[in-house]
Amino acid sequence: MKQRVELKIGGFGGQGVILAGMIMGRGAAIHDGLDATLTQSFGPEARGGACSAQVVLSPDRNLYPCVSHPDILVVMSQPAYDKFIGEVKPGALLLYEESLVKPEPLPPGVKAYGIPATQLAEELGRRMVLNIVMVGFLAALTDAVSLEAVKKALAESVPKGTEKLNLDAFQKGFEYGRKLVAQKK
Amino acid sequence: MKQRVELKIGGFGGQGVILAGMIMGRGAAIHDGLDATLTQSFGPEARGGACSAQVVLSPDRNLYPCVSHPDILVVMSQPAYDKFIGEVKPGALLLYEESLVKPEPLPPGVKAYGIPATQLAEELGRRMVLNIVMVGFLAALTDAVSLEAVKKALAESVPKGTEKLNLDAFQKGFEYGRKLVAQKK
Amino acid sequence: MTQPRNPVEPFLRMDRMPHIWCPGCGIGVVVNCFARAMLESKTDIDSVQVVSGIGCTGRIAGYLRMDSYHTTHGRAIPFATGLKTARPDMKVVVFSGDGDLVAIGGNHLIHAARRNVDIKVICVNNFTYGMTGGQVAPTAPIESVATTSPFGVFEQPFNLAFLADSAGAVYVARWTTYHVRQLAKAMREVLQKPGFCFVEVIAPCPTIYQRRNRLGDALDAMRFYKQQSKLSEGADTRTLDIPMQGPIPVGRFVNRDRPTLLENMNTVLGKRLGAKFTPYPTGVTR
Amino acid sequence: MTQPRNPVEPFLRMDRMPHIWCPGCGIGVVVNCFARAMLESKTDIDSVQVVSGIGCTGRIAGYLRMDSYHTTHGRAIPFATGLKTARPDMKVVVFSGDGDLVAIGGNHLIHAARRNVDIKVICVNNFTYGMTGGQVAPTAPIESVATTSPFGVFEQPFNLAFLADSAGAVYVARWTTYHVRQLAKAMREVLQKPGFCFVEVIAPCPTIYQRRNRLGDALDAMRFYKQQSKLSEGADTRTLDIPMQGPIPVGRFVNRDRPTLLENMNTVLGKRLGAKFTPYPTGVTR
Amino acid sequence: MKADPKGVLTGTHFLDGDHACCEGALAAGCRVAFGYPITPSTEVVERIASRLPEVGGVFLQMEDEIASSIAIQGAVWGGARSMTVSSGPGISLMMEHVGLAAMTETPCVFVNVQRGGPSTGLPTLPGQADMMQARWGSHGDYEIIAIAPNSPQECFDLAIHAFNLAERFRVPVMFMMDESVGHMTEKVVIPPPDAIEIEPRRFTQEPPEKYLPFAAGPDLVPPMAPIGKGYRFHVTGLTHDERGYPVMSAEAQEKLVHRLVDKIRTRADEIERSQEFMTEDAEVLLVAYGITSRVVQRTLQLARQKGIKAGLFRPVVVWPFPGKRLRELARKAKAVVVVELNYGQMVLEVERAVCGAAPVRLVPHGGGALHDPEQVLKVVEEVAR
Amino acid sequence: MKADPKGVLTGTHFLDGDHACCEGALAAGCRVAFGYPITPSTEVVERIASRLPEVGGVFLQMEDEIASSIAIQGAVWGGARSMTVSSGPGISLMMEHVGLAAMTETPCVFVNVQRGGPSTGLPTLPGQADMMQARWGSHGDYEIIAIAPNSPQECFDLAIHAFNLAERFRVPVMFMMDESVGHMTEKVVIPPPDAIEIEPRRFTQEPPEKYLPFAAGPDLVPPMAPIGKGYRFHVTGLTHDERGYPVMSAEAQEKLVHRLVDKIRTRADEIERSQEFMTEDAEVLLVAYGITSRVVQRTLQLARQKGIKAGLFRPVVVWPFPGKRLRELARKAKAVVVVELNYGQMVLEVERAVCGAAPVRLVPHGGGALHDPEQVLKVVEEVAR
Amino acid sequence: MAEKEKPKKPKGEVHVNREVCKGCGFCVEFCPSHVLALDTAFNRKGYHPPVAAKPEACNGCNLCGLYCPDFAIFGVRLGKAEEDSDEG
Amino acid sequence: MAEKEKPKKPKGEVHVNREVCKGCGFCVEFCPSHVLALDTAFNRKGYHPPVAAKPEACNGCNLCGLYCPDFAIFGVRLGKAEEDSDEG
Ligand SMILES: Cc1ncc(C[n+]2csc(CCOP(=O)(O)OP(=O)(O)O)c2C)c(N)n1
Ligand SMILES: Cc1ncc(C[n+]2csc(CCOP(=O)(O)OP(=O)(O)O)c2C)c(N)n1
Ligand code: SF4
Ligand code: SF4
Ligand code: SF4
Ligand code: SF4
Repeated sequence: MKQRVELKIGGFGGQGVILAGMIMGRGAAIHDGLDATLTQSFGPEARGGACSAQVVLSPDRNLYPCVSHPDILVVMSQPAYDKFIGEVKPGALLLYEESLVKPEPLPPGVKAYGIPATQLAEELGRRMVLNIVMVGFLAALTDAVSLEAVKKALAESVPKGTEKLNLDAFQKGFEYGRKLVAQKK
Repeated sequence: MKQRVELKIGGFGGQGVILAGMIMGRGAAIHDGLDATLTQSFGPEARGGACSAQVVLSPDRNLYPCVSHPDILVVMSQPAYDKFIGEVKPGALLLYEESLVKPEPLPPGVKAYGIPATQLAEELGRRMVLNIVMVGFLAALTDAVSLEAVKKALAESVPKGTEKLNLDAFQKGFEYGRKLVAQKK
Repeated sequence: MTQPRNPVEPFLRMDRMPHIWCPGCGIGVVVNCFARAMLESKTDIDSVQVVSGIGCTGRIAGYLRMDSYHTTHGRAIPFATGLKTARPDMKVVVFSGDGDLVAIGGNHLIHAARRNVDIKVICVNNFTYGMTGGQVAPTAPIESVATTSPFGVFEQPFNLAFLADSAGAVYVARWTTYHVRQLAKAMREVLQKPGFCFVEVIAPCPTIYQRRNRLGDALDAMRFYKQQSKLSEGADTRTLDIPMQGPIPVGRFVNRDRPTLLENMNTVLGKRLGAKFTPYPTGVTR
Repeated sequence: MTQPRNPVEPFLRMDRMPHIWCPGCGIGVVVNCFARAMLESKTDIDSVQVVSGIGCTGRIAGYLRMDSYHTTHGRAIPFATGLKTARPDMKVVVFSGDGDLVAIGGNHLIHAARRNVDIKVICVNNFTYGMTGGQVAPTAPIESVATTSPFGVFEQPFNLAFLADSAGAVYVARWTTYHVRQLAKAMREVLQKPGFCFVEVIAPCPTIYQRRNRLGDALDAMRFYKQQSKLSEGADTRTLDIPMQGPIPVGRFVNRDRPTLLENMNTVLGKRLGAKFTPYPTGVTR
Repeated sequence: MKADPKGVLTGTHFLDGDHACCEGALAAGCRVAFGYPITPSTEVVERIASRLPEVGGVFLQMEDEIASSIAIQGAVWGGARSMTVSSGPGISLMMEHVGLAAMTETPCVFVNVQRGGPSTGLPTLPGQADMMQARWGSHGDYEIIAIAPNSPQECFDLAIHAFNLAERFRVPVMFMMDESVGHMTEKVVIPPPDAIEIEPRRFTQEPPEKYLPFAAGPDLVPPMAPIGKGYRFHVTGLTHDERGYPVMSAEAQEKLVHRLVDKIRTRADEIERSQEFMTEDAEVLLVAYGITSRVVQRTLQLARQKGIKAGLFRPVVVWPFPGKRLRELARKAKAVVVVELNYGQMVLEVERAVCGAAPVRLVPHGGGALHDPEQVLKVVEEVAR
Repeated sequence: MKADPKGVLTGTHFLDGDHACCEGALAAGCRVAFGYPITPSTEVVERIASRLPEVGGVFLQMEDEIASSIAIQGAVWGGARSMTVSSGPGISLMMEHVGLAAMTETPCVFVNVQRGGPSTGLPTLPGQADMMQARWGSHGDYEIIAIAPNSPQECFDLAIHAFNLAERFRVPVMFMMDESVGHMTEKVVIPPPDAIEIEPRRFTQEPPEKYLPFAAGPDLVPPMAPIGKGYRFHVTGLTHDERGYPVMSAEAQEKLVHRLVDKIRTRADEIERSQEFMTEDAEVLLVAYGITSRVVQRTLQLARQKGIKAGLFRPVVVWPFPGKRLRELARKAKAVVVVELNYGQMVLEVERAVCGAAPVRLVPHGGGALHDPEQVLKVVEEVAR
Repeated sequence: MAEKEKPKKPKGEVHVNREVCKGCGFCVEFCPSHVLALDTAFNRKGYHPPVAAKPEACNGCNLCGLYCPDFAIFGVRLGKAEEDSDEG
Repeated sequence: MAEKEKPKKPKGEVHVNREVCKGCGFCVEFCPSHVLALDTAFNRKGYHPPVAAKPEACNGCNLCGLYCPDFAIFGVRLGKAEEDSDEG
């Protein structure tokens, strides 16, 4: 990693947005030796509405902790899309949950990739792991954090006993993403 | 009255020191048209030990409220004498309860007058009015506050129903004082 | 035919909906029951003042379209006391959570009950601190899990009905959010009853309490209330403990008469001051 | 023969005598009884920690020659809770007034009792605020006179024994300063008893309470206690109101066993955490 | 508006400051009060407890200061004028509710009869060490008004002023007495009711459907609404919009809290009040407030007797601090000497105001007694050299 | 003294500031803690509640903040290191007991995770508006130490420092976090126990009969005594003499309280800690602390990119305020720009310190979000002109 | 919003504010006449609101309204003007 | 301080610290053997302390000591070494 990357993950409270951010941040900070700062928008929003996790990744000491213009935006709800899409950098990467988000209007230059993450999660029998599917998808589409690192962080961050389920979810998202990239290429 | 007079009354808590000061101050302020400030040393001392009331009397607005060097010191207990005698102005007037206070050592130049106020009060059947006897005595020996004014203030300051008793006590002290003055002359 | 309106709407600040309460949270049910009680008792909406402390339940004041006060954590009762003292003609109703009223606010509760301040306290008991995310409440059953007792609560909880009774409340009842009609009736009763009244409402907190203790969702809680509530009208309040997922004694336990604080004041001052004293309005007609 | 010494002296800071209490004040009697209890139970003076709040009674901490803490008004109990938690091997005794413990401090009292914190609370009840000169206390009888209720108190007072009992105290007794032997015995008992113990001592405040209410001097109060006390051992605590100058029910009312807070903690945490958990010392041997 | 005659004890009295303060409150229309005893403020509540039943009011001694400090706010919303009274420890307990009153713009008065601190300190002896607490004791940004009387007469007069300012600005007013002024007895002249000007509560003229409870005009102070009249307003200590509804955003915060501080800061000129003694030619400028301003009067006399051109600047309203005028005076002075019963509180404000225009010297005193005017004189002599 | 390994979670973690603060406390030897939940500090007590049973300690959630803030003091006298944690409203409730700790010289730590205020304000959003309260919130004269960390790593490191300073000076230490730093997750490296220096409690060497509990040597800090060992000391919040006995006099007050403030004021050099960034040649001197100091780093970059010689002075220990160094820097600057999440608090201290040496400009912000570095830049550009 | 078809003699009518509903299911569970069922479709917030599966059975008792924590449903009596039933 | 005369076989002895006494009279009133009476003379603080009017009757039970709020009096048993009676 050469320079600062700003990642924002948005969704409803309860969708596991923070955990997703935590996995990315942890992967970067603990396993990739990067400097990573995770911040979160907290509050009544966490009970519905647009809630978000922001991760700043940088190769050296990251002093300014805020995400003002995300390089990568991941959204799992329409309100999150509506609220955050205006902030992205020109040419940013947008990942979204297809069945929950219509990425419209899409700012010019933004590269958008959708995934039916809810459906993929439901295939695993646990709608709850939607966020992990998104993390897998994210890992497939960017190398801001190494695959290794994300996987390790994932295993460390989820409740004991759910590692397998979560890794499966990750894998689903990851594979879907890889396929998509392959297609696009 | 031409100039500021500082009066200090000391005794045990419970002897009615503050009330005595109140009567003098009230007489001066309300009935003699003087400026009068009553301050009190308050606190655990009020439960024994040396407790005191200070009254500053002055013909015009009395800004500085403290008594640092009394012109007149009235004491009803030995600890009060011991504690306060050092503060008096040269040539000050000292009034003391004879059976409770030995005015020794007496600073040179201080004019001292004793009164068996406890005994006089007991003659009225209420040891409690000792303080009022002292007020009468004080009224006899100084004209810092007019006799009229002190009497009025006295009547206004004591509990309803006790006016007569208190006026009697005042009178006893006053007469004792007058006699003493006459004798000395 | 005009579009029918939800009968609860006149009591709500519809411009603030949707509210912040979670899906299946019992607090909304309590609001319904209160609106129902107001309707049924034909109480003038402007004769009622609503006071809350801080917490999920404390947000009730913000959703009721009435003169309403969202005060500080634990202090709804003394605020209400001040309000009632200034305006005895008003009915003052306090809505707040068990943490608010009995943890930080416990002293105000017992003193107001002792004095018989003429206010009505509706305490939503969800066995936890909802707003701050599930810490141990003074009602939390032993061995239930709370974020600040992650290995199980180890303090004996209060039996709120007993506490209110022993402090002197003149009306003490407990219902669950399953008992909507009974709850509405209790609220109707306290709106009419002079003195310190205490109504405890057991309510589901699916997001925090149910989830953390693996007790299912809100509907599971409501079913549980339906099955496990034990009607205990008039019961000795000492017997009203609520065991962890055990049976919940419900009912009206206390309904006695005692002069209110202001009535007592008038009596005592009248005695001492006689004709000199003009009785202060009490807001009570007996 | 050496000059005999007052047996109470080893327990007192003699360098601080005379104390500030008024002639005939009952607080000194309570101190005597405590010293007696210490002697009789052969309790190591250094195993006891004394905590007071603010008030005339609160000055006890300053006169007992032991590790002693004169804290803030109303907060002796939570201070004691902290001290006991850090040093469960110590016996922690709280001495304070009824205003301190039950007015401003009421919440701490009921919560500590509920939790069964292993501290001993000796509450000197003189029906008023002595230190500040006679304001209405939560124990002041209706129609008694207080400087802040100059025309007569119009609030129902607490029955402290009932309050302590209903909050969960494991030992509740009430004596007057007339009952020196019984009081010493009660103190001996609570020094031995694990859990939250509450001993109320009715004491004369001649300077303030007696005088303002024209109840004579301290000796009159003591005679009154002698005549009007009604031994009511084991009585239902709800019946223990003290009417203005009416009979005073005295005795040991409650003496039950309940695990202390730290015992409960060990049990619950032990269950959940198993071998991973090292029990915390509780200071209790059963 | 003129004072309600019921509460006005017109006449000439010999009263201590505590009692005079109580009479001031009654004259100002205070009819509901709550308190909890604490030395040396107890006499205020004691007097009000005995006076209110005579004038159709109610005093309740609450279970503690926390309860008192919010009960008054309930009473104020109920339409009453209300106050509570305490000293050091009790005032510290009220801090959360000073913030509540500031945030909800509840006009009310907190009387602090200061004693020696910190902690239990010297309960029966004077101090002036709660001055910064009065301004900063609660969390968050807010502004209050604080007034420091120096005589029983001022305890009466300025208590009325305190209630008036509270109503005019919808802020909590801290009435900063001290043990000395509270327990000092002097002549207090209480004028007839029609000579007492009372600031009426600023009620809205709008009908309920048009009323926005927290929308302020150019004076930055929103009008209140009566209760029980269909206004159905909502009051919250959360950050709120003009409707009074909670809004959790930096924008709402900026709009609300900025107004709350600005309504005092931008209108400070209307609030500030100070006295000057012999400042025209003052080379040594003494600064003192409350009881200490009277002690320093003596120093002033002594200094002038010695030919030192000393003057005294006395803030009467201490918060907002009259810094502008002070700076003007300081520019002409050789030195500024601050005399206060603490180890340095308002002197910090003086230093800021003077901003290097003259050296600032503190004459500290831990409290428990008043300054000795001769000691202060020594400092004056030193700096005058 | 080295840290007790039991409490030290040596390793590299990804922790938020609240959790890191808790780990710092555990590393510092805190084994007994009391608290009451409040956003955004709750995570500290939650973590400590789950961690303490593992390390042989106890956490109790008390009935309120008042109880928590005095229970810790009971625990400290019992020999423990202890802390409590809260935010705005809860901290306001603790003010009486901050004063008690100062007066009784009880070493303890109050963690304040600041949120938007005043009153209930913005519970879930950041603010830095309790800075003056930290210093002045209790009645009477006293001094505390306050520290403002700006990252989770500092929440860990400086929490240890806070406990150490508390022990060294026997004062309450206010640990001034904020919502932003509390809820921000970063890498936190926890060193091995033997790399963590712990200030041991300063116990007396004297036998009981010679021990004077409140007699201090030249360092002005008296040693403590263990309980239950025959020392039979007395602790009171009243003004007391060296034996710890109450003495109600101005002399006792002067002796005690003067020492209490002097032990911090005269030893401020030992306590102060600050950071400087590019101050060598700074013409515009930015001043910021806590989270805002990180925001301003960005402004600094931007300013330097634009060729403006800006520098940043960051107080780490905010009270006592490092005024002397600041004045030195200000003398060389064209302007001083203070950036804080409030409407002007530490800026007052900056103004005093700078004392006219350079114009001081505040970039206020009501809280609820952080400053926009570009907005700050605009001000820097303005003053740089 | 009212249910479309009203078969013979319904005594009441139930109204659902679909978008406000949070799908707790209280109304469905506690409707004494078993009128309601949760929809299989989601509303915009992702919840399944109730629909009147047996609208003809509704007696307009408004118990659903009393239970709904989101004020998203209510029943009205038909015919009689806004009567308010109460068995207490 | 001990009383001067000790007539035949006293079982106990009462000691008074005259100057510390505040004259409340508890000891006089509650001495089971009626040993004490208040002095007619004052102490330096103006209180009447107790004197042993019937010293021979003292059994050293120290009940006076238990009652004295000022720690100004106590009784000791004679003969047996500091035994401590307790009937509870
Ligand atoms: C003085 C103070 N302390 C703590 C808080 C934080 N706080 C807000 S709500 C709450 C508890 C809520 O629990 P409860 O009263 O049971 O209500 P619920 O949310 O469960 O309805 C707490 C501790 C606060 N706002 N103020
Ligand atoms: C926070 C606080 N509030 C009030 C006071 C003043 N105060 C000191 S003692 C006391 C009451 C004393 O009454 P009680 O507890 O009954 O004890 P007593 O003096 O009667 O023994 C009060 C109100 C205080 N010191 N601190
Ligand atoms: S957290 Fe619990 S109490 Fe709060 S709104 Fe959600 S369900 Fe209701
Ligand atoms: S005021 Fe009352 S309680 Fe206080 S010392 Fe005197 S008699 Fe005892
Ligand atoms: S009760 Fe209300 S929120 Fe719940 S499912 Fe029915 S309509 Fe929806
Ligand atoms: S109104 Fe009654 S019958 Fe109709 S749907 Fe609602 S609960 Fe069922």
